[in-house]
Amino acid sequence: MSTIYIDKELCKGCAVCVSFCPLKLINMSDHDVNASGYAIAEMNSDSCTACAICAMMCPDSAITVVKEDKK
Amino acid sequence: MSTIYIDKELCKGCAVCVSFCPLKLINMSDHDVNASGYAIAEMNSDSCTACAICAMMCPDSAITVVKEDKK
Amino acid sequence: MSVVYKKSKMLTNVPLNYCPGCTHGIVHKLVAETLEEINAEGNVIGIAPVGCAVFAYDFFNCDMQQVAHGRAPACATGIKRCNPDKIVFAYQGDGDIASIGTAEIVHAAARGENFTVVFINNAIYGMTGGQMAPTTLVGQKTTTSPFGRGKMQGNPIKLTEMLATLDGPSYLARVSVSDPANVRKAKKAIKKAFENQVNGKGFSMVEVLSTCPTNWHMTPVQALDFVKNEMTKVFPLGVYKDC
Amino acid sequence: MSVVYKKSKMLTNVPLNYCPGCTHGIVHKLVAETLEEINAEGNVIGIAPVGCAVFAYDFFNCDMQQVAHGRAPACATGIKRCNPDKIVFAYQGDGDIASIGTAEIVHAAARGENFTVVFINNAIYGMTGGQMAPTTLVGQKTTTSPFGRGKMQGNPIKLTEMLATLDGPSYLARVSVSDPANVRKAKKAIKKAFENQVNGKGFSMVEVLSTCPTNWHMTPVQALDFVKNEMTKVFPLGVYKDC
Amino acid sequence: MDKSIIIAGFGGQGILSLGQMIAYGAIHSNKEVSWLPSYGPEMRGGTSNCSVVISEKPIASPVISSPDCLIAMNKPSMTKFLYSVKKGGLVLVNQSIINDEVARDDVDVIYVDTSNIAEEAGNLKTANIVMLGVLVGKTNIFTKESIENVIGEVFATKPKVIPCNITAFNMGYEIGVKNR
Amino acid sequence: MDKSIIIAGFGGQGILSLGQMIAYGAIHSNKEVSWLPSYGPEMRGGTSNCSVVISEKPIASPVISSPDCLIAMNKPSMTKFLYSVKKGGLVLVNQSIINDEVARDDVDVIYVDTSNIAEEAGNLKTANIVMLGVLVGKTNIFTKESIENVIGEVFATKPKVIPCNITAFNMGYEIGVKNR
Amino acid sequence: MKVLMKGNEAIAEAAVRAGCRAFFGYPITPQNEIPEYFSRRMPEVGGVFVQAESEVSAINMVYGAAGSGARVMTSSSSPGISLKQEGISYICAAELPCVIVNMVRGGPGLGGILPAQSDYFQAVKGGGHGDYRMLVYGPSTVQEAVDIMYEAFDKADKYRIPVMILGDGVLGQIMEAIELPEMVDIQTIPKKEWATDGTGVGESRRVINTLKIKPEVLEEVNNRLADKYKSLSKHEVRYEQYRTEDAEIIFVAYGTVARISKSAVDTLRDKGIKAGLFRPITLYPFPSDPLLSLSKLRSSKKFLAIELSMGQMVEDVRLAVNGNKPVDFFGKVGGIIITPDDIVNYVIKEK
Amino acid sequence: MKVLMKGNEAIAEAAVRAGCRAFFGYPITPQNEIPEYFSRRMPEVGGVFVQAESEVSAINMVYGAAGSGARVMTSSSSPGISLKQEGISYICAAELPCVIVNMVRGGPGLGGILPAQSDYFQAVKGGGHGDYRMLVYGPSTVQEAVDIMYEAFDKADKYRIPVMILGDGVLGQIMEAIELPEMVDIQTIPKKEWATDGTGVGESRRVINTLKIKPEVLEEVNNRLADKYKSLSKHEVRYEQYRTEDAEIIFVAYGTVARISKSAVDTLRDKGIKAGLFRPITLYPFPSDPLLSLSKLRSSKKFLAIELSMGQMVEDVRLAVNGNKPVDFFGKVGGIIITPDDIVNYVIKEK
Ligand SMILES: Cc1ncc(C[n+]2csc(CCOP(=O)(O)OP(=O)(O)O)c2C)c(N)n1
Ligand SMILES: Cc1ncc(C[n+]2csc(CCOP(=O)(O)OP(=O)(O)O)c2C)c(N)n1
Ligand code: SF4
Ligand code: SF4
Ligand code: SF4
Ligand code: SF4
Ligand code: SF4
Ligand code: SF4
Ligand SMILES: [Mg+2]
Ligand SMILES: [Mg+2]
Repeated sequence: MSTIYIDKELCKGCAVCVSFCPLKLINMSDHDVNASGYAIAEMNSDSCTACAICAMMCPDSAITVVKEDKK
Repeated sequence: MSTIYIDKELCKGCAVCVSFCPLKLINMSDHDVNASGYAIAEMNSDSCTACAICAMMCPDSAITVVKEDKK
Repeated sequence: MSVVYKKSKMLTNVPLNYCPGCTHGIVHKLVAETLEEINAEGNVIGIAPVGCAVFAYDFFNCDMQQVAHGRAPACATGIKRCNPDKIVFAYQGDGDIASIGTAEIVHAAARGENFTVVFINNAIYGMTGGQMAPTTLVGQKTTTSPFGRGKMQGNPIKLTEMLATLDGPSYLARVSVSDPANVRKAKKAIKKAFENQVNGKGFSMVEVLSTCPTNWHMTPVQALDFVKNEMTKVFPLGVYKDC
Repeated sequence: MSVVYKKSKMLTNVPLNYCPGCTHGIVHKLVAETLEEINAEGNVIGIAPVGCAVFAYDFFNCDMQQVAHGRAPACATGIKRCNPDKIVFAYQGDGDIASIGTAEIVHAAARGENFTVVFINNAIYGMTGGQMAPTTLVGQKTTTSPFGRGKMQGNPIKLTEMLATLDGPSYLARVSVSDPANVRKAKKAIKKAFENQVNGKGFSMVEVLSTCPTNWHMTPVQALDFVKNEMTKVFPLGVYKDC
Repeated sequence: MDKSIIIAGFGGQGILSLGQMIAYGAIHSNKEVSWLPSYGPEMRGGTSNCSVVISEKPIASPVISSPDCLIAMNKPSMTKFLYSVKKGGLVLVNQSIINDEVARDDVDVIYVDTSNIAEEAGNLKTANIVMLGVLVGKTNIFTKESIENVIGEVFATKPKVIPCNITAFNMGYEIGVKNR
Repeated sequence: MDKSIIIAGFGGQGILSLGQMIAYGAIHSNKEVSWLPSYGPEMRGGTSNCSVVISEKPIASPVISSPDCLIAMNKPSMTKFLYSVKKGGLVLVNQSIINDEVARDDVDVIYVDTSNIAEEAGNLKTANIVMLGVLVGKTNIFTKESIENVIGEVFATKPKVIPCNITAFNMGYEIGVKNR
Repeated sequence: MKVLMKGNEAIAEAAVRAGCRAFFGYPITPQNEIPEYFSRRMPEVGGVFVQAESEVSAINMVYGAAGSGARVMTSSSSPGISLKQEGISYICAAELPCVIVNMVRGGPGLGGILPAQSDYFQAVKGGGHGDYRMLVYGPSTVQEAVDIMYEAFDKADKYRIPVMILGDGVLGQIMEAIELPEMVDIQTIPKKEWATDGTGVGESRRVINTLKIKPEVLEEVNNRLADKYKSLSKHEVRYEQYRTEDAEIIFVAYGTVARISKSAVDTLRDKGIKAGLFRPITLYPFPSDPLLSLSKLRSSKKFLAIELSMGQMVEDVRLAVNGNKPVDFFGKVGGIIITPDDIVNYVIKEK
Repeated sequence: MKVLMKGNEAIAEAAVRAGCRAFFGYPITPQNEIPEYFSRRMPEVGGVFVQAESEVSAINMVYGAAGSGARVMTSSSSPGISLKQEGISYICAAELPCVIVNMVRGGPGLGGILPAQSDYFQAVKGGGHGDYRMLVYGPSTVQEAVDIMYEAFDKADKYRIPVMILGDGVLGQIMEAIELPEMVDIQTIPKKEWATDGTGVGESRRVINTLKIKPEVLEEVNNRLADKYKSLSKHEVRYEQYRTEDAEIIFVAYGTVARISKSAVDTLRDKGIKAGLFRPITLYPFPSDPLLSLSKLRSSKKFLAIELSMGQMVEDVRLAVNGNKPVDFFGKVGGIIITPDDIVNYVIKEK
């Protein structure tokens, strides 16, 4: 199963990933704030295709994308 | 009779007028030197047409062109 | 499981200090990824401008110089002439490159200096708090054009078009990072600009239309839309020179 | 008897101190005659550059300022903004306008400042004894390009073409004074550049291909031929902007 | 005697304007005052603070090494400034986002749940005014009456928000008085 | 004793190189020497001059207020420098273009028709070398023998012109000797 | 009633009220509020605001405007002021009146943006080339800055000299309650006959020029400038003394540091130490004579120059005191502001 | 055998022999022979010559080149050096080694092109912003200029500091017979580990940076610089004394003026007046201690600073002498060179 990992401390809560994920799999947390005080983005699904669009658009390189290897 | 007057002290002997007078009426003096040491240009004819080309090309505004008024 | 995308190793571990959603960060990534792809690690000298990207000296994982406002092309000339085998790049903002540093970029381009310039056009002075830039759009409000950029403040300068009149440059392009498709194109252009240097082709510059959500008083996503809908009208994307 | 041609009253009685045959003198005349024809006497502020024409403050029969090397367009901006009803012109050499003063001319043009610039392109630094200028031709020998301008010294900058990419300027033309026909055209262009100012049309500049017999090591007449045969090849004459 | 106050928090919390309102209030009470912000790029997305000094006579130093009072609107500010507060000084803590207790017992502390009170006053943005109220209620640094002038001046261009700001101030003021 | 010489004339008269040749000659005679040109835009089409100081010991001042010797190649130079020459000093006058007599009787004057002599020597451009010859012949400022070295050095890239220059020098030298 | 204003904005408003109708500048922290204020304010009064392409350009716009008779100013901070050095030298040579504000920040290089006083030498000795001086003020409160700005344009016109206001980040950023002076009626400002206003022809031509190719002429210019500077020293020196009459240790400090030093004087007096403060208000001309007099008092034992620098003004203090008493130096540089306690502790430690 | 060389060309050749392989400059009289010489010479030794678009650009090319480890220099004259002030401040802040030649001409403004010494303050006090210094030499003969140039690059590298050679038109234009030093083998020049030569990654990354946004860091930088300047004062002071042992009147002069003053000393001695000359060779660090010692001699009655300026170095003389003896000033400015007779007459008149 492919997914993304968001580095909580790198994320600045800009919501750019949220806006560009073609499947709208990311949302802004309404409770989670990091040490710098930013409300952060979180992954909310398991249907990620590892298209990496979110990561490519993330200005802070906060997103790592992993893909399930084909067997 | 039209003619030109060359201000001896303004002339720097560059020979530009000599080169551009369509009738080749001007020449460089081989004896006359002005206070700055320049060999100067002189008018050598009375067939000037007052075309003012020499004056227009003279970088030092040394040439005044006069024309005989038509009667 | 394999990693499809992660932070480039040509970026350091230091978190970027740009405002949330500022696309300086995207461009940093593209430059870093390019350096990685052309195997430049351990062979690069970068130049940080005066502007929001001044801190770039903390972010790129290579030797870095920070130079006076607008003078990056002069600095790069000094470096590259003395180190012709190294990859040298300057990263500059619009105020830096197209205002105070106009003479430096024009002449580096005219000389055809063999380095790469990445020019971030965000139509504003970000670092100093939102003053008018040479690229500010007509009508755009800034702290020094409070009634909108008007007649007496002149028209935006199109630096890329201007440099395209010179014989020196080898590659000049304008790209944007307003959406994934454009980010991909931007990456290609930046890569080409670096490859040109490797191949000794001379001066290459990529202008990137970029955002400043903070001083535009927009959300990051609104700002990306503004780039797409407004900025590209005034600053058409494309390759302006390639030889 | 009537006088067909005499020294313009917009020139003072001070003899010009240019070298014999230097066409700075011709251009001075054209500017002076234009000022006379547009009845600007008593309403003009001129700016002398740093370069051979620095002494222009002694030659033009109007109020004059002499300003730092390359900064005439900035100075003119200061004057004209504070004196919008006066005719303001800057007279600059190629080193002055296209090297050290690149930023100033680009931005005055971009702002569309309502003054007139006369730009003397003689492809060399005359005043300082013949060093390479930004407009020096490829292959041309100067005291700082002793083996001829080569690859590492870049290509000549075509300032007029460069400024034509900007929205600000209203009139941009390149003329020459290599022969009577061209002098007449030059006069027309200069006159237009001043009339534009009178009509509030904004920035106008005329580039004049000019000679430097002394530092080109030619006779004045040879130098005029060089302009005609060599310089105009690299710097094509014409109107580059007119709106 | 001089009164020195440091106000600190996140960029968006109205730190600088809170300081300015204190300054205006002082002027309305015919006192001398200085207001000095932190400035520069570090404000970008980060913290913000300002120093206010109020005095009967011309202010010598606008720079505060140890304030009489600290208004801490977020945690980093608390950490940064707490130990500089004078012995016996006052610390106002924005309880809404600072969970910890103040680790000093030689200062007077008031915990204020600014967000809740502001919401009650009808506008979440009045959290800073709540703190102003607390400060004035506690210290009488300027008279309650002049607040209308101050708020009127600051919000001259947005008269609509004046009433809820005054409510917020009053609610804070009560807390201040209670903690005298 | 120091020997100070001012050489002055039009731009094209080889003023600076005449000065340099004197300087080279002095070095060949193991003396200290300084050569200082006038410089700047006034050289443009105008006059040119240089100051040469020769001494047994290191030269303190390369600037000459009153020279021991003036070589005046044109009239304006004569006017400019004549009265600065030391009493009892030497003035070499380029008679070819200076018609006037020297209006001082407390200096030693030699009139030299440089153009004619140079023409005789086979090259109009050697007028300055003629003057060099006169100077050396008159003052023995350096030995006649070293002139070959000097001219060889200066015209290293144009060996063809060396002979006529040496001829010109010798013709001048004779005049100098005659006027001792 | 007094108004609460930021130093930078108060300075800009004072300039407008003094008749300044042209501003040319370029953004740099910590003085951005000055150009920003003018960009809003100049249109209201029919004045000129231009954001120049650089500081180099800005100072040359000032040159042009001043040369043609305008009341004109520019402002910047340290690196930007360095770029203006050639232009300032030209302005002094051409004897043009204008006002230049430097809100000094920490240096050298890009440095920091916090307050500093490390451009003192540049301001008073002449950072550009040639022998020239400006009239330099170091105000220590917003009110004083406002009052000085208001006068600065008159002084500039009177002496045909650039006037520099040497402030720092604190002065620019602080808000204080101030009284603003009245708006000058610009019609009442005397016409400058020497200015190139465009009307010159023939005999009446005016030339603003700094090229003096003939050495005698250049010598004459420099002598005239020297006379002007002498006249400044005679008429324009300003300073404040605070509890110096019987002081044993006399602080010398200007600007923001002076007000901090004043606090320290009081604290030390409370502790029984006889401290006093000598505060130069004009940094050029430096108030050397009154300092010399103080150094001759029997009561004065030593001087302490206090600066946000590694020691610059201290040289002028030493030159004034001329060996009569020891002159020490206490300074910080980098943006950490000296506090009254720092000074008090230093004095007690050194005692 | 000695060769006859123009000062400007000799300086350029000495630089090449010292291992300088990069020159960036812009034309200006009276130093044009320097860039012109390099334009011919650099190709021969595989070095870099770039005629920059301006002095501002040239100094920033120097910054880049120096930062990446090159032996590099630039040269200019007064107005051009003013334009370099921001860059020089950056170079000092980044602690980069380089050599800068200023062939001073008359100022202020465009001024004249004849010799002057009126950029002394700019050179030694810091014309740019912030607390910084350069190592400044004022050679008085072509041979001395050559020797100093040759050493300058080593000093620059050793201290990571710009070295300025303060000459004037005479020094640049004069031809004298000189001995040229040997060509340094550039392989033997120590590698600069701190330089951004491009090999850095991760831990080994090198950063040339002058932004110190944290005040503590900026303070640290300034303290480190101050230590460096102290070390210069300890190790690099150079001066010459001429007949000062028993002198009653001691001239203090540098550069071209010093050799002229030396003539005057001899003439005065011949007339029975006990004159002597103290000649600073380093202008920063200024040789204050030896001057102080002279001022304490019973024999010395007074000092006379002689400069081609309105009086700049004289302040450093006064600071050194510290009131022990009177310090007078004699100067000319504008390009008219002081002659030995001028000095002699002045001394006799003032006696
Ligand atoms: C000589 C000088 N002038 C001005 C400044 C102040 N300054 C810092 S950054 C900046 C402009 C930044 O704008 P831009 O280049 O567009 O970069 P951005 O911050 O928008 O990325 C200015 C004017 C300076 N540091 N140095
Ligand atoms: C800041 C500065 N840099 C350099 C110079 C020296 N300088 C005087 S004129 C000149 C160039 C002149 O060339 P150009 O502008 O082409 O005019 P021209 O003499 O050819 O007419 C230079 C570099 C100067 N005076 N000021
Ligand atoms: S990788 Fe693609 S699908 Fe997965 S979260 Fe990111 S944008 Fe959405
Ligand atoms: S784009 Fe990056 S920084 Fe922005 S919200 Fe998403 S993960 Fe966070
Ligand atoms: S006016 Fe015409 S015809 Fe007469 S001399 Fe001049 S060029 Fe010749
Ligand atoms: S063109 Fe003018 S200056 Fe030249 S020779 Fe003719 S008259 Fe004389
Ligand atoms: S101020 Fe603008 S350009 Fe600078 S970091 Fe913030 S958003 Fe980006
Ligand atoms: S040097 Fe050249 S440009 Fe200058 S006056 Fe002489 S010929 Fe004309
Ligand atoms: Mg920008
Ligand atoms: Mg030219």
